[in-house]
Amino acid sequence: MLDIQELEINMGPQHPATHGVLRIILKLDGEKIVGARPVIGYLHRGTEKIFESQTYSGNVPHTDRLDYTAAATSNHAYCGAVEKLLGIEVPRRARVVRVILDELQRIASHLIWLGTHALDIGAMTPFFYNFREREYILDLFEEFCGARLTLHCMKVGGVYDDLPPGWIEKLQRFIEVFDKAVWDYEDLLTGNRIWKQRTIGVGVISPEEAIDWGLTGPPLRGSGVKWDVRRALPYEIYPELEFDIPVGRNGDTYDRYLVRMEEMRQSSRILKQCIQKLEPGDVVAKGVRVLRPKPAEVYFSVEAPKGELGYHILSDGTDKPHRVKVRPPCFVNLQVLPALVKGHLVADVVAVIGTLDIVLGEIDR
Amino acid sequence: MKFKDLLLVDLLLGLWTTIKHFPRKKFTVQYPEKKLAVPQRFRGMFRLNVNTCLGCLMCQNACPIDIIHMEVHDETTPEGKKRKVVDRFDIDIKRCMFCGICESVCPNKGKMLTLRTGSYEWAAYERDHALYFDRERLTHAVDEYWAARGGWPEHLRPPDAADPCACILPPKKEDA
Amino acid sequence: MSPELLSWMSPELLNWVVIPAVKTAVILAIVLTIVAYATLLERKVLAYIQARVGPNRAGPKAILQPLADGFKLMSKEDLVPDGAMRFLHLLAPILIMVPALAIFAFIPMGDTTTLFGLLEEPVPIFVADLNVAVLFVIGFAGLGLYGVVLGGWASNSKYSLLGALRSAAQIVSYEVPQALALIGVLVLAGSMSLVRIVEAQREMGVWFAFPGFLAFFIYFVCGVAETNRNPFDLPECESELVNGYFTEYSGVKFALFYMAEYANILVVSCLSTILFLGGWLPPFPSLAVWQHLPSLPLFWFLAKVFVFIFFYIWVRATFPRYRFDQLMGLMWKWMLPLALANLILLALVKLWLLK
Amino acid sequence: MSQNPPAGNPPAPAAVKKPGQPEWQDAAANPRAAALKAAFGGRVLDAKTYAGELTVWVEGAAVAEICARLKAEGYTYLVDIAGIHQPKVADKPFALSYLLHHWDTNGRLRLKVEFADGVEVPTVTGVWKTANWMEREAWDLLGIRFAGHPDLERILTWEGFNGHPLRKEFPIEGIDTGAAIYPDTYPEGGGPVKPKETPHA
Repeated sequence: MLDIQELEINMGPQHPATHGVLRIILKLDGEKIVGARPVIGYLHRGTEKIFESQTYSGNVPHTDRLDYTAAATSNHAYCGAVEKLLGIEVPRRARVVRVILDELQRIASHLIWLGTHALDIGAMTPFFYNFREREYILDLFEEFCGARLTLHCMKVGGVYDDLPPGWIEKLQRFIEVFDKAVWDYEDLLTGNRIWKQRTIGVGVISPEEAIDWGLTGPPLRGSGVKWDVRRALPYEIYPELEFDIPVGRNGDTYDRYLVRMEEMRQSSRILKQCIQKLEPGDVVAKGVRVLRPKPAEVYFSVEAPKGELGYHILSDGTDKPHRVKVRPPCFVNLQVLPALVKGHLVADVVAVIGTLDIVLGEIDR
Repeated sequence: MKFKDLLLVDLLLGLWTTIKHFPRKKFTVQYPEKKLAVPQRFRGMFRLNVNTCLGCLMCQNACPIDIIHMEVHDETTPEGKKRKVVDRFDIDIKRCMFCGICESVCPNKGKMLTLRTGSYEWAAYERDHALYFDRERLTHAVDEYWAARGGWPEHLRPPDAADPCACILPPKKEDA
Repeated sequence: MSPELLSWMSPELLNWVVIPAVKTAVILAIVLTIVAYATLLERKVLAYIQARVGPNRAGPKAILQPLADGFKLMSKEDLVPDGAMRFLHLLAPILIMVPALAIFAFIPMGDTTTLFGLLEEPVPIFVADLNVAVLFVIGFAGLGLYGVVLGGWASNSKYSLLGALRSAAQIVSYEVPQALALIGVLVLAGSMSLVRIVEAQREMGVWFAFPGFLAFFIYFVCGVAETNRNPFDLPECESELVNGYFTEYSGVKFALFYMAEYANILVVSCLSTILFLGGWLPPFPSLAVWQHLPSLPLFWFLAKVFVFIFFYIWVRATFPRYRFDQLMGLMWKWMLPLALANLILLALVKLWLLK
Repeated sequence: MSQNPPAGNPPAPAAVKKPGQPEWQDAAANPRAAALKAAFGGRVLDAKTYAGELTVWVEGAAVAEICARLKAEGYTYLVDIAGIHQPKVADKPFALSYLLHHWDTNGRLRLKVEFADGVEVPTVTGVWKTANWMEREAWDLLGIRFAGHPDLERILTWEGFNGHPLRKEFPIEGIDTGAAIYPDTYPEGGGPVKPKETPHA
């Protein structure tokens, strides 16, 4: 008799579409996936252990290295947690600047996502257009804090520095350029029949399942759940800002794509409002020098581009945290991958990985 | 299936979008020939001014990855003032992540240890030796870097950089 | 060239061996040069579309880039994976390259030339004018599949194997509508000789692309699939199968696969030019204005081929990739009925309109 | 590098009193905590708030049961499970922090479980699917075992790794697992790394 065997294939850790060093053990029946098991940890650097050996303010640059495509929101979540722990009041101007940085970072991160996602599905040109626009953002970051990727742009009690002269004008110019450039991406992808065929109905997850799997960010909103940390548990000046939370309808890859595209527009809208709200003032809280909190436990989360990014800090009365637990959105979102790809074809795996928008630096910590 | 779909409008729109960019100005910069201007706050290589260093060890203690190694000793100046003299100031650049914390905790702000030197072309073949900076290299390397490139750019020039011999290293403990 | 120089040869030897051999060498040289520069063209056009400059280091305007690529690939180690079938692993790139080049024997790049008066009597610019050339071309194009499948199978890699399997399925899918589209042209021209097809377009005074618009479209789409290019580059798609059937190839063998892809593009472009765009004929060849202008067969031919290759690159820069099952669906559910309808349409056109 | 403070847990007299730092407050009167206390009695140990966050200490063996009930009450989203090693607490050196989110009120609740080394905590994977990897992570990094977990394997370190890196006794320099090809040790007190001797030279 013929012996029928499932083909077991190792996708990764070195594979063009796994966005880093993710490894997925796929079980294939022909090209159909009967089982998938993500294997992570290839980028594990023991960041949480390092956190325990450094001072509260010395940890901030380490948070850059978790989600290296969105360092500003990582900084924000950590600094916010420490401020909550110590009851530090952040000056008004610093809050506005933080929101500006967050939203710029959200656009930058979504641009990377869009470029790589489209590249996975075979459209190579959006990648370059996205990176062109992202380059403007990185230039803005560089001018603000001196680094492009691992920013260290915030510190406990405020932001790295005040905005340099002329920065706001450059930001306004970027918003103008960006609002036009988004239409290029839409023209290339949104209506394209191949793009639609590749994404509609792929990786569908219902809202109930999405909540049960703990999805946050665009994967959750793509399923139609209108939930965003910026609205649900507001922080900084988000309650004053007007923006919409885009939600999908079907919970498939295409809806998640549309959600992120709309989020970029909303971020640009927030940026415009923030420029109006910017007033002169301090950018760092006064008297934040040596941080030595009493034993306590706090959790603070922000809406990172990938979802809810939280820092859980336990202090023990010394100047070093007792335990810092990161709640990375990618780690939780990736978990759902086997459920999303089962029954689909190999080509859909890359589409689903792309739509989850994972960053292995954050997953493996 | 709508009639519009049969006309391949979506595909033609994509083709138009790409060809639109064909004659446009290119975005990339041809690196060795052209270089982008570095903003003032760019965190580049360290520059040390030993003369103004207080020897307070703040940067060493603040470094999140413990790559600054310092040794200081006390000395009395001829005027009878006590001061600290830095014998050793080593930075293990190859492990540095250029977070700028050492610069921001420095009490002698902007004069002693600065990262805002705008220099970034520090590639080396020997990572073990070329990327370990001791006191002498930290003091002179950035000045030499800019001297080889026609002098400091105006917006980056530190106040003491006008005179290239401004930083004369104080004697080490064993020399004295 | 004086006839005395060649007088020691018998006319049979001259006509059947020497002249074809010389022509073959010349055409091979032209084809390989075009193939080499097609790689450069692709990189440059992609770069320009993507707001970047592309290769510009090897020589002025990167004119030496293909040479540099070639030297680089040839100096690479030839790796054969563990457990691969060495013979088949070697055979596959040859099997894919040879048919791609062999097709050029039947492709007329022009009617006749005197090489600017160098030759006394005009010589046809093709090696052979076969009366069943279209059949040969389809057959040889199908042979290239063996290279892909063997290459994927002999590599002892699961990604390569999947690529090979996809390729086999894909070729079965697209060859049917492609052949049907070609039959439409044959109906219009009434011949299978490629030279004769161009002549027929001259006689009709219009390129076949106009009456056979559907056939042209189908042939183009299938041609993209035949050359494994985006949006149908499933056998070698980089983001899923890590280059598919040639994942495990390096050095000269990889270069052969790579060149075969461009040779195939050239084949499809040349064939579309001949079948639908009037080969070496100027646009609307029956217009009187062409009588007063010098006929530039090679120019027209190469210009049309260039437009085609450009279009290929343009398409690659624009579209996402189809999925395996969607490609099959497209071919069987859309292209095949369309091709059949087109065949009937062209037959009717031929019957009543072009009597 | 060791940062373990001396045993005995003094109240850190050197601590700078920040005017703004919040204090722990007893939350027995909190309606959510009171409801839990009423439902589970002695298995709910304590309830406090800090900076507006409600923390409820519960018994380890009851956590799955309490979670299931809370989920039915609207806590459908499990935000995070944080494993904690607290060697200073002699009898209960390990702790788990479950952070729950109420979907309708956007309220959050932290369940805290403290237990001795080697005690198995019932898994909550049956309550929330998302708990799977979080519990695997706690097992991998801290060595906390979960009773009834379907797939309790290492997740961030590799299979066969010896030790649990986030325990306080685990050295921050790492351990010699035999896996490192290049022992990248830096000289004591800094200095350039000496070029390694190659075996063939």
